[in-house]
Amino acid sequence: MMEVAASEVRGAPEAAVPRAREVYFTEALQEALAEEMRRDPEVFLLGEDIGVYGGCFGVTRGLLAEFGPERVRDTPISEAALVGMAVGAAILGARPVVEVMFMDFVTLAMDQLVNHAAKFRYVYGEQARVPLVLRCPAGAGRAYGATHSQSLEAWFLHVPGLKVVAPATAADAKGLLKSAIRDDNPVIFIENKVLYQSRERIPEGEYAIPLGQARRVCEGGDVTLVAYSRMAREAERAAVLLAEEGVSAEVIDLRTLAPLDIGTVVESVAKTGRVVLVEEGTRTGGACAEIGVQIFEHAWDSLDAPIRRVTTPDIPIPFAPELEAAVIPAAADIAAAARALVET
Amino acid sequence: MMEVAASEVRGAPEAAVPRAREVYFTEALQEALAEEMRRDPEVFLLGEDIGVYGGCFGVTRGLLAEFGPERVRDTPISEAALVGMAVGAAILGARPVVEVMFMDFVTLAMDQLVNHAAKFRYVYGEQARVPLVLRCPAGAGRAYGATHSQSLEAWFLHVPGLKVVAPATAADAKGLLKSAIRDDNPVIFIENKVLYQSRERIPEGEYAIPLGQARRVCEGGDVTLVAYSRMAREAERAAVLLAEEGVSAEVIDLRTLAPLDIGTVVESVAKTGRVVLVEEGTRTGGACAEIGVQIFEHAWDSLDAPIRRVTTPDIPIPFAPELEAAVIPAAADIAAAARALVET
Amino acid sequence: MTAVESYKRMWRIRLFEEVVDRLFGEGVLRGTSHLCVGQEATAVGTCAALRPDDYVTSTHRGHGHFLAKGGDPRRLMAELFGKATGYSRGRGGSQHMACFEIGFLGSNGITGGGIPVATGAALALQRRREERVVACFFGEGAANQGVFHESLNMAALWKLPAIYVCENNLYAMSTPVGGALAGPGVAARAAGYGVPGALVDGNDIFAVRAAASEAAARARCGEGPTLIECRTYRLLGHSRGDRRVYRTREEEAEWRARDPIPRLRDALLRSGEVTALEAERIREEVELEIRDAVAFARESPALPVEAALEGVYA
Amino acid sequence: MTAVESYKRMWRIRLFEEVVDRLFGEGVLRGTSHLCVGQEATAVGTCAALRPDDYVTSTHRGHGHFLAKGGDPRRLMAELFGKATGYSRGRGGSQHMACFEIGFLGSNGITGGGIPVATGAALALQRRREERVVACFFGEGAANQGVFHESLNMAALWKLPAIYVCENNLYAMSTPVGGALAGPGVAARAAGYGVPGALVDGNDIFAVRAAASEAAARARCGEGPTLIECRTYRLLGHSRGDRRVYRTREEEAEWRARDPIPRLRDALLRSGEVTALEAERIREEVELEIRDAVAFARESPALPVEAALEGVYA
Ligand SMILES: Cc1ncc(C[n+]2csc(CCOP(=O)(O)OP(=O)(O)O)c2C)c(N)n1
Ligand SMILES: Cc1ncc(C[n+]2csc(CCOP(=O)(O)OP(=O)(O)O)c2C)c(N)n1
Ligand SMILES: [Mg+2]
Ligand SMILES: [Mg+2]
Repeated sequence: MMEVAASEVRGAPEAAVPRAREVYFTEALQEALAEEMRRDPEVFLLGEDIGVYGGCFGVTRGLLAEFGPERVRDTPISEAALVGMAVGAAILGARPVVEVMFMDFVTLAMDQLVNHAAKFRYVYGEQARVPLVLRCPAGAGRAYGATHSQSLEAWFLHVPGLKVVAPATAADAKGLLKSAIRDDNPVIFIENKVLYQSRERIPEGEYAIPLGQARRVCEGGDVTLVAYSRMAREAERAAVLLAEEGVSAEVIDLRTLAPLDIGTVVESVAKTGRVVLVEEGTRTGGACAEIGVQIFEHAWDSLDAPIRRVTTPDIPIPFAPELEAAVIPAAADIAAAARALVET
Repeated sequence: MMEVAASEVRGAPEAAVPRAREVYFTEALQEALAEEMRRDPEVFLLGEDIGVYGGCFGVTRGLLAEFGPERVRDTPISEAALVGMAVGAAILGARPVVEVMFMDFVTLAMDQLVNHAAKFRYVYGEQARVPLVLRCPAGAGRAYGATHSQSLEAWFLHVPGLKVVAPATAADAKGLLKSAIRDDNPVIFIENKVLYQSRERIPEGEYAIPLGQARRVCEGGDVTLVAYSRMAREAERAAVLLAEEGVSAEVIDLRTLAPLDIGTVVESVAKTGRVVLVEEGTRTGGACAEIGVQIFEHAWDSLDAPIRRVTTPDIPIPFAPELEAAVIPAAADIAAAARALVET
Repeated sequence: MTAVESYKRMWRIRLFEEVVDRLFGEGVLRGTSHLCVGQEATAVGTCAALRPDDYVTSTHRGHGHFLAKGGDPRRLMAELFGKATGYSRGRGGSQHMACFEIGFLGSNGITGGGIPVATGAALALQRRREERVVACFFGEGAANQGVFHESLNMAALWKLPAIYVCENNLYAMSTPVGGALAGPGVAARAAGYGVPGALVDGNDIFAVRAAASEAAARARCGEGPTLIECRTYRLLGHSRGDRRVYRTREEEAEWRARDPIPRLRDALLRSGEVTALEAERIREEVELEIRDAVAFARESPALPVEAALEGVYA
Repeated sequence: MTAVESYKRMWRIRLFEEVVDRLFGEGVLRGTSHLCVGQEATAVGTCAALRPDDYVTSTHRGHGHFLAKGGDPRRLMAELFGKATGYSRGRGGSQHMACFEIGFLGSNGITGGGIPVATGAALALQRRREERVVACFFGEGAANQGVFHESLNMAALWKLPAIYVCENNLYAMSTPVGGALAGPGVAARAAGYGVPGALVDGNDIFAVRAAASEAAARARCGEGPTLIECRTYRLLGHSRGDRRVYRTREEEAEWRARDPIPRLRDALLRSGEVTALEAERIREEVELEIRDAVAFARESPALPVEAALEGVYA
């Protein structure tokens, strides 16, 4: 995993930028949770094994000691009611942050997310606010198999009322999680499981990054690479590979999928005329379909070639580590797609 | 609702075409169920109030009398386990057809659909077959409100292992449901609730329509209108409106979304150079995003203008009949989009 | 809430529902709605045991719960008419309306959907050490949904201030309770969670109120949830267009004879709380109220389409 | 299955799991797996009560169930190695492997996910009037999932030939049973559905077998499902990397003293079914088997990537 200098983090308050320190991605999330819990007593955590165990991936480690079992609440294995309870608590003014152990298990909570959390505000004539965050460890790369490796965010783009956030860096993870917790709407917060292990610099001090602003990771003139979450890091590596061949790639990390900062993408495409869209989810009906169509809708005249999508093929994620590695997009795949585009 | 002559039904065996009779859309489905149940004792029905009540929309009316309560099985209100049971029965060779009363309630069964039905074949090394059909009454137009009016098919395009079928005519409904039941994979079968009430001609005798073949509803040279389910009928009406203005529209009814017959669409676009995509679901992340991107991927050179999408805006479906009517796409909206395209 | 006020609310529900039924028949109202005629004692008896600042969650069959909790029939009716003055501004309709101010956390189109929502609301109250409770209405059909089990388990585990009020009206749509619910009944499921389960005559408002009062007292002092099964009957069809082929007219007649409203009136007459004339006057007052509600709804403006496009996000 | 064969299978599970644990530690195996060391009596006791053509569904902790039902350790191990010779051709891994031929309907990565699948399989058998049964394994943690309740209700309602075998190993990951399961226990939940519920010592293979035999007999003659709660203990961590901070080493030692394998051996020695030497020989045979399984897995080819792209649809 590559490192990103904190100074590249757009949205971090200027004052905070000069000083930075190295933390794991998981620690950045932990800091966001702890800071928001200190700031607002209505923020509390719900999830399976988030207390003494610290969560399946250690994100909530240490929080039980500071905040106690009422604010770091271990729950039974009951994903549907768990999310429903978060909705019920949220409409009475609490700000629950739910950890679903693997994003694959949101399948069990879809009704409460889609028919309750996302709709309450609208259907109850704007009386309700539903400030809840659903933290979703997502993605493949750890040989956990088909039910523990999915990237299902595309579904949630298709649910009016939800926001979808998917950070690629530790700095963003912290700043975006803080904004997600402060947001008065239900937010699906996607944490890539491979990123958890990366150690990166983040700004010192208090900062939040607004939802809905993409990050230009690096500038380039030949082709635009659009990605989010772990794939933004792969795109960044692809840009390095391409640079070695003399191809100048601009990398856009979307950061949030809903709201989608299509403006930043269109701006880049106006310059490069060529786009590769990258996502870890399976191809058909994925987030890149929507992003692609929006590019066509907004930047038709700028495009010099059709968009290319680099995604996982339409299969369940295979277990065998080599097979898994072969089907998940990597920098080389992205670079190859960009190269092919530039050559046309 | 307009009528379609049975002779326009592609895929119906030639011999069956000459004779036709008028039935309600619901009756066409009923015939398909009854015929398949007579043909194969492993076919049976599971759902809430499908027996003596005949299903919320009357589709299973009369089947209890012929097939008895073991094959037309009323169930408790337990959507998650219901679909899971269908999976369990299917892997032992049964062919369950489940009615979920409203498509909105598939949210409760997503885990069994996505992590079980869709994946079993692949993850169990091809030992399993999961021949189940999930019949989903979908769509708005009856003032049932936000939790009883959704069109959620786009999610299922993003689930490798599922097929998605969405007929627009009674003739197709019958022929496609028969194919869905005979298919060895889990099939999401979308039945638009407004179409239920339409009375149309269908071919006499035994016929099945293969999954994965779009239907060219009418030919035209200026613009292609691509739709499915109820929206294919609106597109057809839009073509009539356009014809009055001298615009010649070709209408493609996709019939099935997975597999997607992109070939027929591309062929049409090659001729017209302009496309309007229509869907009843909400805009962002909808099925038209995928269809749109595929058109760009396969027919970039043919396009004379950017694609237009006509969809429901990104809101929960409002209850008030006038508001509902205002937000669901209609022929006039489709015609307007096509007109704007042709004028560019 | 006094018994006389309860009586009035029961009539308010009854006459509201009867008018709604008529307006549907006339094609004035559209969509669908689920009427609770015959079940008034459950709704009102439960709410009579609550304080005004307690909460309830409701179901698809929610008009009665809403009115019992103090909902304004004008704004309810306006919602059914799809008007901007309705509780949900016409966006929600019968199955999606709420008034948080009076503690009505919403009707709900998803069978069983309100159960975890109520449970979470109870958690929010417990966290703030408030002495308020949440009553969660649901049908016996909804008791077969997974979230019922998950929610009851968590409420029991954490001793949440929730009251689970099952309105067992013997049918879920066309399905008789025995055709869908295995075992001795809904209340009997409580024991598996270490929760008290009570079975009461849901058409006897005093029985319902007593059970709910006890449950509320338990909940308020931190002893956790109670499950109350109220046996009752919906006298009309499940929803519009239900021809009731799944039950006999005789059975309906039997239950009509146990109508909770005359039962309460007789009790009030016996106890001297009202005279026959006063009872009649209450009914007449409510009749005017409902007539007024219909007029209000009719005359109210529709929501402009632009406003239907807004309000998704806070 | 004879008691001696049961003994052998328990060793097969134990040694298989211990080797898997070692191979994970060495970094040879990747991903994750959940080992059932200490719980062998539940798996084998249940399968000993079944006929070869009966079915079982399993969980994330499925190696033991698979081997108990007659799975081939070579193909199981090959699956953990991600090889083409594995039961799922390397596509599934530990949590997603099955062998329909021997009635093993699959391990399952979704906690509770197998419960409705087992119930549906039982429905398929009932429809064909076959005298076969389905045993459904799940943990006490899974008993809090909604589908458990929904499935048990339907199985009871329709008298399906299913046996629900809850392996209550006192923890769900780090969560002690008392921290997640309200009420007197899993078996106590059966009464709410009118189903017999039995609580047995899950480390006593004879107790498990007896309960499962009774349940199977009931199921076969159309009397419906039984819920069996087996109290047992997982002696190792939940999965790789679990430092077991949520329980004490003393508690673990207590349960190690109740290890089901020596318990069975002692019983067999007492009854004279085996001599000490024979018992030792059984263990040695299994040791060779497992060594052979590892060699087989190591030497097996990987699935070509092209084959990983296929097989989604029938
Ligand atoms: C999840 C879900 N499944 C099914 C339905 C359709 N439905 C609406 S009401 C109803 C019956 C509910 O029965 P019960 O809970 O007993 O309440 P009652 O209608 O008797 O008041 C059904 C099946 C629904 N709205 N939501
Ligand atoms: C739906 C779902 N939620 C959570 C998990 C993560 N998880 C895997 S095993 C487990 C604990 C299961 O406990 P139990 O059912 O008691 O089985 P045990 O592990 O003790 O054998 C959890 C929470 C999962 N795999 N699936
Ligand atoms: Mg009922
Ligand atoms: Mg356990």
